[in-house]
Amino acid sequence: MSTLPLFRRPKTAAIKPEASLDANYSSQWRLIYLRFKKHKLARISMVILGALYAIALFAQFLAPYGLESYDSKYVNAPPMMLRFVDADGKFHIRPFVYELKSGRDPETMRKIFETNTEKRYSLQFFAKGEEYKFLGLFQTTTRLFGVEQPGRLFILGTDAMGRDLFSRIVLGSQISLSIPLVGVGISFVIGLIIGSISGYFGGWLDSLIQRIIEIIRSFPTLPLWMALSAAIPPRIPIVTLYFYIVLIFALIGWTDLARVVRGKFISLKNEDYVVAAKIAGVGDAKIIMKHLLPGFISYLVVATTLAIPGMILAETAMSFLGLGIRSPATSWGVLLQEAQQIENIALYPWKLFPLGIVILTVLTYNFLGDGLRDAADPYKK
Amino acid sequence: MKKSRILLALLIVISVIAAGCTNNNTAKPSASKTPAETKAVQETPVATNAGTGSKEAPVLATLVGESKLPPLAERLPSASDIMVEDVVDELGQYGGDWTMSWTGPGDKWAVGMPTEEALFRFNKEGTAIEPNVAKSYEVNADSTVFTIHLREGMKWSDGMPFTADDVLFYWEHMLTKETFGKKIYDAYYSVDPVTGEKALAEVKKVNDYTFTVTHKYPSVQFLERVAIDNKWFFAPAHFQKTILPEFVGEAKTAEIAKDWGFEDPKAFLVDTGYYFWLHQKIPTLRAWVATTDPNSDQFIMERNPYYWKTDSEGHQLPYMDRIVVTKIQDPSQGLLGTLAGDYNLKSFEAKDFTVLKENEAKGNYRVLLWTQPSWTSAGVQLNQTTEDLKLRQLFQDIRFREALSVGVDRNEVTEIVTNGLAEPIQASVPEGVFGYQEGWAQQWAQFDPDRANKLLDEIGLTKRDKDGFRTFPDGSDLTLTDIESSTNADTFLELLKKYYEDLGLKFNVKVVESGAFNDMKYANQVPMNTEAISVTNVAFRPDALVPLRVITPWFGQYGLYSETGGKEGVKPEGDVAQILDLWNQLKASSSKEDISRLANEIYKIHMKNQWQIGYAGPTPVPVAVSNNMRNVPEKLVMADETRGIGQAHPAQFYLKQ
Amino acid sequence: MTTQAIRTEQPLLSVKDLKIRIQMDNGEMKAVDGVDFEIKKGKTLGLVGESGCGKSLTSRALLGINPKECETSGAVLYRSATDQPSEQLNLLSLDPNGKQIRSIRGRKISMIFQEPMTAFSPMYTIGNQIMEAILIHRTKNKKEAKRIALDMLGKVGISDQEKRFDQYPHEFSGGMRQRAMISMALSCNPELLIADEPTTALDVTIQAQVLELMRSLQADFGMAILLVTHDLGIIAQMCDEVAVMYLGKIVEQAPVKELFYNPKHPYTKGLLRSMPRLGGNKSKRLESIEGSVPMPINMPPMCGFYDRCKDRIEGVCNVRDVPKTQISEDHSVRCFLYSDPHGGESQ
Amino acid sequence: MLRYTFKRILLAIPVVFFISFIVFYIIQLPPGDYVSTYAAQMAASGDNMTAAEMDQMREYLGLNGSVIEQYAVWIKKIALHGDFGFSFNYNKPVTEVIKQYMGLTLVVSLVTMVFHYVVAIPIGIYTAVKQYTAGDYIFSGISFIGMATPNFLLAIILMFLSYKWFGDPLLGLFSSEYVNAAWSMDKVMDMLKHMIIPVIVIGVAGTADLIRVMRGQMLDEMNKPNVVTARAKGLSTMKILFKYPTRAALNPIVSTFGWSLSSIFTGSTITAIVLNLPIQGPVMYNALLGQDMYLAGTWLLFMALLTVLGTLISDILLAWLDPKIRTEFRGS
Repeated sequence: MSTLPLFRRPKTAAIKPEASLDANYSSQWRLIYLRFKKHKLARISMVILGALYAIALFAQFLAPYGLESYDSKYVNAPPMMLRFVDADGKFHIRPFVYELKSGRDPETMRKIFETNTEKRYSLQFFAKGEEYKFLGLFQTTTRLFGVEQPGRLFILGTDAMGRDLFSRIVLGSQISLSIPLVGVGISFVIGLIIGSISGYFGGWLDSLIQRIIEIIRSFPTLPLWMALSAAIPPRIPIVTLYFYIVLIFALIGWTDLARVVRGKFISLKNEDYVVAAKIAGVGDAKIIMKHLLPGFISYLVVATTLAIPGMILAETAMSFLGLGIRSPATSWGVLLQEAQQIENIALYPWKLFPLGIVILTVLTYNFLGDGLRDAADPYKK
Repeated sequence: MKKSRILLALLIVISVIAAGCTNNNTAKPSASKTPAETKAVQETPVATNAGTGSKEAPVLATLVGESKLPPLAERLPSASDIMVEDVVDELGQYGGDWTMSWTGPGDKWAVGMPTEEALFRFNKEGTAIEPNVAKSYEVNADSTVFTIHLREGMKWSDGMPFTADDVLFYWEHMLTKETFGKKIYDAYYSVDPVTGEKALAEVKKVNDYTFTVTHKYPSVQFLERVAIDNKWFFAPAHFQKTILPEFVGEAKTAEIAKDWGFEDPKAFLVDTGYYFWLHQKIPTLRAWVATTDPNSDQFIMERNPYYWKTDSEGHQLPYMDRIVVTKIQDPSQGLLGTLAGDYNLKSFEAKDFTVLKENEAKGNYRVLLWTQPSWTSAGVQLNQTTEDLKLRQLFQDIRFREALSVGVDRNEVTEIVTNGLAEPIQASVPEGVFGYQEGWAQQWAQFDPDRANKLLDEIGLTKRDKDGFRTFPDGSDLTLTDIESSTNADTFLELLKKYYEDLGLKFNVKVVESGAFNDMKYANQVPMNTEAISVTNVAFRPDALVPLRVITPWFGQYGLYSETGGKEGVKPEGDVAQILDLWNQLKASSSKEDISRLANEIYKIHMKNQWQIGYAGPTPVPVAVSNNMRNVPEKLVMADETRGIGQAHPAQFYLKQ
Repeated sequence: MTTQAIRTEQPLLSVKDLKIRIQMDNGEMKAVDGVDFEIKKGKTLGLVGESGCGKSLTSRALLGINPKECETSGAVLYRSATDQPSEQLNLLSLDPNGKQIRSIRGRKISMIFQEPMTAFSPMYTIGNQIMEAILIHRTKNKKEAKRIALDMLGKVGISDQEKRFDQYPHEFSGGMRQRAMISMALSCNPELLIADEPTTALDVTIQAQVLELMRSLQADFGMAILLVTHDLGIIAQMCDEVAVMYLGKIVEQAPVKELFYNPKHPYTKGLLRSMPRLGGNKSKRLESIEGSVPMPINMPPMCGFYDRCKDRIEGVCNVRDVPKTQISEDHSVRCFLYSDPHGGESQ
Repeated sequence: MLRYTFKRILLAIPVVFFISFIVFYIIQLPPGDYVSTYAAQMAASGDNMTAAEMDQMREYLGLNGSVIEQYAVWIKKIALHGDFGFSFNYNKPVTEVIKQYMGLTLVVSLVTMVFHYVVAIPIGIYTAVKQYTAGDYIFSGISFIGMATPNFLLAIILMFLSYKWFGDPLLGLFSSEYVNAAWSMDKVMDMLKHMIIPVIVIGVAGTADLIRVMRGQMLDEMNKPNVVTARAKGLSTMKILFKYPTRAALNPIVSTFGWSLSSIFTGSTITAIVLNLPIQGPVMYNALLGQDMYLAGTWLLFMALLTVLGTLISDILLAWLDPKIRTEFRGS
């Protein structure tokens, strides 16, 4: 409701001499930081998100298997237990898994797995696995953990091709966590620029931009996705496809931000200090950059943060409709799309694990956004 | 005002909650069975036992009692002409619904095939035809004159008599005038064995129950081909006369079309002339007749009171009262519905087998495994006429096909793709189906990557690009692109990609919408596709094996060449030309033995060339049948030519009470 | 107006040892720390102090309308002057949301606020908001309530009441709004009106009008007023008695003339010196009190004014709580300058 | 007020027209047209069409012109005869197809929406009043998890659980025996039963957002001086809560109502596909997929109109709910 939540310092601060609290003199961002620190849930969320992004960054190192690693012997294998105590009750310092033997139920053709307690494979750290490029820099075969060869470790079970679900979740995070970030980033920039122009200059330009925004917003997202996906040229590498998807999200997403920015501009541009700057002959660009933007940039950061979870969910929805990324490239949307088949829910429920991660990510982003918003609101106690 | 609104809102919430509660309580004991049970109560007293009780369904008996329907004897054909349908297990009881699902009126054949009544139908083995709507037939020695007898006293579902006039009307005023969007079927042409010239047959009425079809040249396979191409060689003349422009004028037809909800009179005539079983107003000879708008959420067909078949004890068929078809939007809903016992007979894909089997007891159904004449459940066809000439040359090289075949481990494919339900064999005619060849299943079926690489090197694909993929000898990019219209084969293609790329062959998959796929097929833009050949006998239906039209991916533009008489497309050469030659001989031959021999030759050429490469044998078709549904055969070959479930004669299915 | 009369009369309201504590992240804030005063029937008590001294909290505590976070102790004893027989109630002991206290709020004791714009809801008409109190306390009949409200609007000098009645707060000018606020507060003939900085947000001319209005209405209605303000000028105009608050404590309390002519507490003196006077020496700069009010969080026992006091006694003022010293019968002060610094009444 | 509304409507007309063209263009963007879809469908059931047959069909369906020509024909018919064309898939005029699904769509949307508001607003108020209590955490937690779960998966899981526990996955909107039955109390109850999952899935997703907005607004409003004034007047806590903060907090929420206008008429598409609900969303999705372009086009045009109208309604509602703007209009 209030027009200018952040920029205006409390009146009393101006007449208070040095003796008063330091906080009054801290920068806007420091204030936000101080308030944010008090928001416990947001802080925990930030830590979790940080961890998730770290996992995404080091995914190849953390995942015991690569994206294309599969094994027809271990199709639809359930999650395996890391054990410390063996069948004879003996304790082992190093956790281990038993050898997994597979067969088929002759009646239902279901894959059945039995553990062979004769054969143990110990967990190894910095185990040798398939070769990959560490952070895109150098080739290596060292992965954080694995079990002794030829043992297999499927912490969260396997999928229909016998691929390790845990590895796929970890590797899928690279796409799923970055798409929304990049997408929101692009819409942020577009929204900011167009919204600023629209709000600051007003007039016919504003009308035009508003109409355009109205037009874009009038489209139900579904046909827009479909049409844009259809417009993606055939035979493109996964990176390019990824880029297209990001673009689609950004093209749909920027309008919201542009509206917010415009609204803020309109309410701010008649403030005394802006008028004063104008009268003093300050250029438009400088007024926008120096006087207007700082007034609500934090608000935009919050709006942006809160837009991310929507994009994560949108990515899964796109995969559901078969419009997004396709296996063997992996995103959480791809994993959920596989999980949603009735036979998987009925027979192989562990394939729903990725859902947990999606929920966790969406929730933490929401809490983070909430925390930021509370922190950015100076009227909050 | 305000208060009342809040009150209303509150009421709705409470009712929703209340509904939730009551539902949960009542649902526990037997939610899914309720409809069946109420039916049971209603029907039991009049349920028939063999030899005793009424010869007609209680519903109809009631109507007869109320004089709304003539008695049974008047509705059936004359006693000697009644068709007696053999039951699979036992004589049945009347009553109940056959519940199934479809994706809507676009899924016309989901109800079309099981209810179909052809003039001649295939026997249980699918090897020869037998009379169905027709009572009997005679053929002259050189197979040029076919005399066909109809059943006296047989009636359309509205009680009007069915006679030779209906056949002739169809022939004269519909088929030859092409009113319903189909060209005159190939079956009606005979071929001059010398010149290859085609001549249209003549159809003549002999009397009310007899007509003849006369060919200029011998047409040995005429009845089999009619049984596939033009199953119903008749139409209700008394009805068609009221809508065809020839009789009522263009304007009137257009008006009627509007009335029926059709904007376009042509579309109207297609629907009424070809997809007639979907329309309640059109009389049919089928066991069940449409009673609702096919666009509604539930399409219902009810028993035809004039149906002309009985069981051996003279009980008029069908046993079941109705077919109730629920519209679904996703195949998983059909599966879930079956698991919950909502549908009592439905076929599935092989991948659903395990979940169906595990829930047999809970869903109170049994899973039957029917077979299909498919050559493979996981294979690819290489377009022999693909646009890119270098690629075309490669595809035509038999060594390349062998390399692709031996370069893939079939054991892994069957494990992952077919859930262990298929054999790790080559694409080939399955045993028991016409055209089976000894040893074909094992041809190039052994996993041998060394040989594959050797073959590829031999062809000259020795150069590699910077990513290690083979290039053409001139160094240009070599990419195999598979075009798909659905994501069904995703897992298989992922696996294939891995194996092909291990051989150094770059492989891409592109999924397009089915309409676009169709367009691409015509534009010769489909180099590879996973479509599987599935044919009962090439002599009956040549489409997949003989390049006559643009249909099957492997022969690509050869088909267009035949279709346009050589104006467009690619001229067939070598073995493909030989296939066409054999086919022409087959068409003109005058004995069944010749036909068999020639057909077999065609299969042999296919075996030699292996244009379709298969990595797993065919999978069975799981069919979930509710436990109270009886007379469903344990074994059946599901083929389009023999009308799928229709082949099991659904009129004699019954629900045990 | 003799002191004799005042003494013999029962006070309308007496506040005893009122304490308000607020838990903050960095400790406990003693926002109001042991305040005592009495308000007599028909009289005006001024509560004066800088912003943040706890005067607003004190005034709201009387009605129990402070936010939940304020832990309040002490006693607010109220005895109605009109109810017969009247019994004494401790308002603090009542359930702050209960029926009993609500029947007092707006009816016996009502309140007006500093910002008449935000004190009215922008969503409803002025008439609607005035009638609300009347409908609770005086009549259930809407017509009757409207008549009373219109009458009240007239009394506070709003012309064209019928039209004004249906207008929204934003259609009123600041002064008008405050008049409307007063009419709302007085619509149920309260015995005590708490006016929390009633004129701070107004122009000087309007200020005078509003104060004049309050005075005349006080005469008409015979109510007592607790006037909370930071403006000594207003105190001088309006009050019979004054309490000076500093950092949650009343540091000096006296009849208005006594306070102005004989201030005792260094803070009171400072305040008076910082007040512009007509006919004062123009060349002389107005004095101000140096420093600012500290936050009363985790305060050790000491005089809150210690840091700013010119007359502070090192080792005395900053080590102990200051006891109240009775200078005369109706003049008290909290300052070591007037008490025996080494003993006496402080505990 | 009238003039303002009128001006806005005038401005909206070119926008809607422009949108209609874009819509038409977008529908045709994916390769192929209705005829190829139809031919593919036929091919799948063993009926192969020849290229000539396909061309013929294109001709009589009027699909052989350029996009602009087709658009011109279409829009001319709409403008002159109110004829929106016909649906190839349904063999029915477009308007009839839309009519067929409108009733149930509205029922589903409105019940969901009522649920949405009836649940979210009280919870929003509750969690604001009882900030940081167990109740606050429980309600917020549930709604957050609902929001964080992709709709389609939530629907499938609930469906499966319903099957697992009660033996009935509650597919569709009615049990088989009621689909074609006349309306009766039993049918209504059956429908309500089948609406539990959609209401939870669709409702819960938006509810979390709404709860959050409501809670935030309430917290703001509860700290306003007018609440203190009201207390000082002697009003009861409940009365204050509803008359002042709630009323003010509802303003922005009510005004966003216009935004949801278009979704009321579509229903949630993906959820409806998963749950087999006979409502507009899936019908339109299929129309888009199958390039049933007049149906899809009309529908999208309708959506665009509703969105523009919804924006207008939102703006008017906002103005109307804010006495400040309202009185300005009254004055002028």
